[in-house]
Amino acid sequence: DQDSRPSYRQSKYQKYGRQMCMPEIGFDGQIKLTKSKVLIVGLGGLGCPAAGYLARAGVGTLGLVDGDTVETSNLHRQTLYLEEDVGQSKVLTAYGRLRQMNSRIHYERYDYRLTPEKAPKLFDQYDVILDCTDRQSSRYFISDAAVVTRKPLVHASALGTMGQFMVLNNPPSLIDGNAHQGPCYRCIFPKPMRPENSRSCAEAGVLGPVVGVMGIVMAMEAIKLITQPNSTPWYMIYNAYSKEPFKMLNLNRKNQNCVACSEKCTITRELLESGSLDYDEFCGGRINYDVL
Amino acid sequence: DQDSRPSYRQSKYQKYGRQMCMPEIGFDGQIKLTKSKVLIVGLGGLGCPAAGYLARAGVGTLGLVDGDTVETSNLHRQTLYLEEDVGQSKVLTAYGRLRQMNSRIHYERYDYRLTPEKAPKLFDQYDVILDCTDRQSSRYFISDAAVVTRKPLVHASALGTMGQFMVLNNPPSLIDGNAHQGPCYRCIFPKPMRPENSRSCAEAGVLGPVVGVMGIVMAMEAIKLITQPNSTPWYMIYNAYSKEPFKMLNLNRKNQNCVACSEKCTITRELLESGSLDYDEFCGGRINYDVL
Amino acid sequence: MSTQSNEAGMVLLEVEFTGGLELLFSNQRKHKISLPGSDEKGQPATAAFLVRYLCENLMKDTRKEMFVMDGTVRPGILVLINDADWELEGGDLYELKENDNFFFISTLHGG
Amino acid sequence: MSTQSNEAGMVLLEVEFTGGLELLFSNQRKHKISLPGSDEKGQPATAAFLVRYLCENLMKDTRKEMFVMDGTVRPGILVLINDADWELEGGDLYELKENDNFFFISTLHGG
Ligand SMILES: [Zn+2]
Ligand SMILES: [Zn+2]
Repeated sequence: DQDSRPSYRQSKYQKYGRQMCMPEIGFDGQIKLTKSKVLIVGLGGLGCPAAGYLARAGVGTLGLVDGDTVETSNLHRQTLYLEEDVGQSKVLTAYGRLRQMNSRIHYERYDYRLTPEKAPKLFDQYDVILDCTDRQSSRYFISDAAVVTRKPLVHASALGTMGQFMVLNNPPSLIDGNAHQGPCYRCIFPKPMRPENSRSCAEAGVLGPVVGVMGIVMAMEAIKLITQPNSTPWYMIYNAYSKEPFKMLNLNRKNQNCVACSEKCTITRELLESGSLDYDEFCGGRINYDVL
Repeated sequence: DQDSRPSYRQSKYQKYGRQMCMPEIGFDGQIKLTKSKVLIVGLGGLGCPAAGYLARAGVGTLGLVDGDTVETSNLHRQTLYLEEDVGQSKVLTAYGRLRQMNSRIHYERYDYRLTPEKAPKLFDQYDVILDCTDRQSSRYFISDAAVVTRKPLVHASALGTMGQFMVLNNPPSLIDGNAHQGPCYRCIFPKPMRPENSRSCAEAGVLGPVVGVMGIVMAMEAIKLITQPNSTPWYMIYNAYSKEPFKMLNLNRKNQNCVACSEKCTITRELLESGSLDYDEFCGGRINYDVL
Repeated sequence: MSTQSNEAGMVLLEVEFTGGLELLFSNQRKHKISLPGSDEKGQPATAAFLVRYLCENLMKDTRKEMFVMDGTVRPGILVLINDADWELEGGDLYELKENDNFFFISTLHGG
Repeated sequence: MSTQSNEAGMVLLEVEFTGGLELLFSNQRKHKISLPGSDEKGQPATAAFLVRYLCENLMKDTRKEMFVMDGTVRPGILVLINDADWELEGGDLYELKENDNFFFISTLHGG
């Protein structure tokens, strides 16, 4: 086995020795990382630090999805971009920067906004999905696509001085119908919030370190899912200006009537890929509120 | 006042708008940040993300202290350095990178290992100190120097899959001898750990995202101390592989007999600056461990 | 099973709002409140009764639809009773106990 | 004041080790232990008694100096009783109560 050649071990130790010498990772864990494929959807305040730490940790393939370009108002929290990058594609800029951090891993660039139609085929190619997007509609279709492709989903969000973190669909749903499957996004939020109740980062602002903490915790969780796939899902909120900034929550309930992940599910891979599910409509609170 | 000119406000809004629109920061908070001076001692796994987020948030002056050069084994966690930087000075490399993130703030470079003799004069020039070092002896003298110079100290450490965070000396000791002063490092750890009980990152390893979370929480705390100086000190441990990864602790006790910060203190600025306090001896129980 | 109330027939609770909901409640995150141990019909006070009570007595903001919809908390709000999802505790039907902590959080989508 | 023990005269505690200390205790982080409610001299069991008890009964590692020194936990170990620093609770002299959580953590210096 070429993985066990002394020279191979030695080169890994030089680069990753500080993480390989821990019992939680070890040589076997590093090999698992080297063979893993992680998809980061959204290269904003969450995706930038998540991508940086995962590239440096030595995952095998890092997939980068975003359709936006860098803006000046992104720079306070989107840590892969420099002043000189304003106006450039986020994915291409991030790719260049990440390659300087670790040139030995494989990167895949998806320089477009992900849609429900494209998501399942893309997710098929990865082991772990990170939802680093910033819209309610993408939160729903990314969860649905993770369920139909049976991938664990690391989810986080941030606004103002606050962040939320969840591990979803782990162990993945629909594998064997057993009781250990983790909830999906719809188990916890069966109905979307109406748009008038939702504030965006542009309206409410967001602090760089708040979204940064959430992004790094996502990277940590991806490493955990790769090296210890049976770890328990967990849920956290971070309230930076509170007296007890980190709070763990128990949200671990699977909805037995979930339209996405229960035995009674109505959302299928075919429906998603057909493009007939209008997530913007679903989240906009307009007509056909409960078609989904 | 030139701060209130419309053009000044507008330029700030473009760059920092996403944090200024929050009630916790606002225009006044941004001005406080612009006028603040933060010193980061140690540019390793804690100092790199802390420096990056503080530069991007627009602090006025960022002081960078480190005497080391970049090594390959640093790259998995020390996020300011790229593969091409191996062998280069950490401070100078970090400076170049941070300037690309935010060219409008002022940086001070201290390309040497900090000593107890130099610390007080250096701390005098800053509002908040971040202890991002990695040795027990520096933990003690940085705390002592923060006490004698009356500066709040943000302290964190990490090893393996675990991190610790503390806000020390806040409100600073010795200002008016009142009961509200926060504890210093010696209040909590009056006696040092013997070296045979202490493991270093080189021996025990450290995960990039673990030390990264701690570094960003330090940056967040510096922003809080600048924008809301009266916030309560807090204490946290992060255990990445635990079922409840974040745990808040109540350590808020001032030791009334503390040799550094109580009314009975014996450690003075003069003693520190004289160089007669041998912190390596204190921590190692040996003679001439290093030339402090 | 009857609601655990104190001698005066009142239940003392801690109620916390976050994720923007605090803006609807005088911009105050934590509230200590005392409410009747029985609802309008003399039944033990439930979580549903608490939600109505908060809406009528604690919420100064007139935009009730930012907090309730169709007789319960609006979509997108998680309710935690003593740090556990209220759905795990019976949801609307949960009977209030002295010193319970209710945590209302509006989910976020930013990133 | 006497130690709160159960009918059999034993106190049930949860003890947790972290920051490397778990390596001294069979590499297991959490332990449920049951120990006598009174010490060798018939006095109510204190935190000091617990530390001796852990050293003699739970710790398999022979390097006792990694955990105790001069009759108490060694420098660099924080002890938390129900999440609060034991110094706030009386330190060594704290009297054990049924279901107390003791958390031992060795401080870290890495960065
Ligand atoms: Zn579901
Ligand atoms: Zn002190």
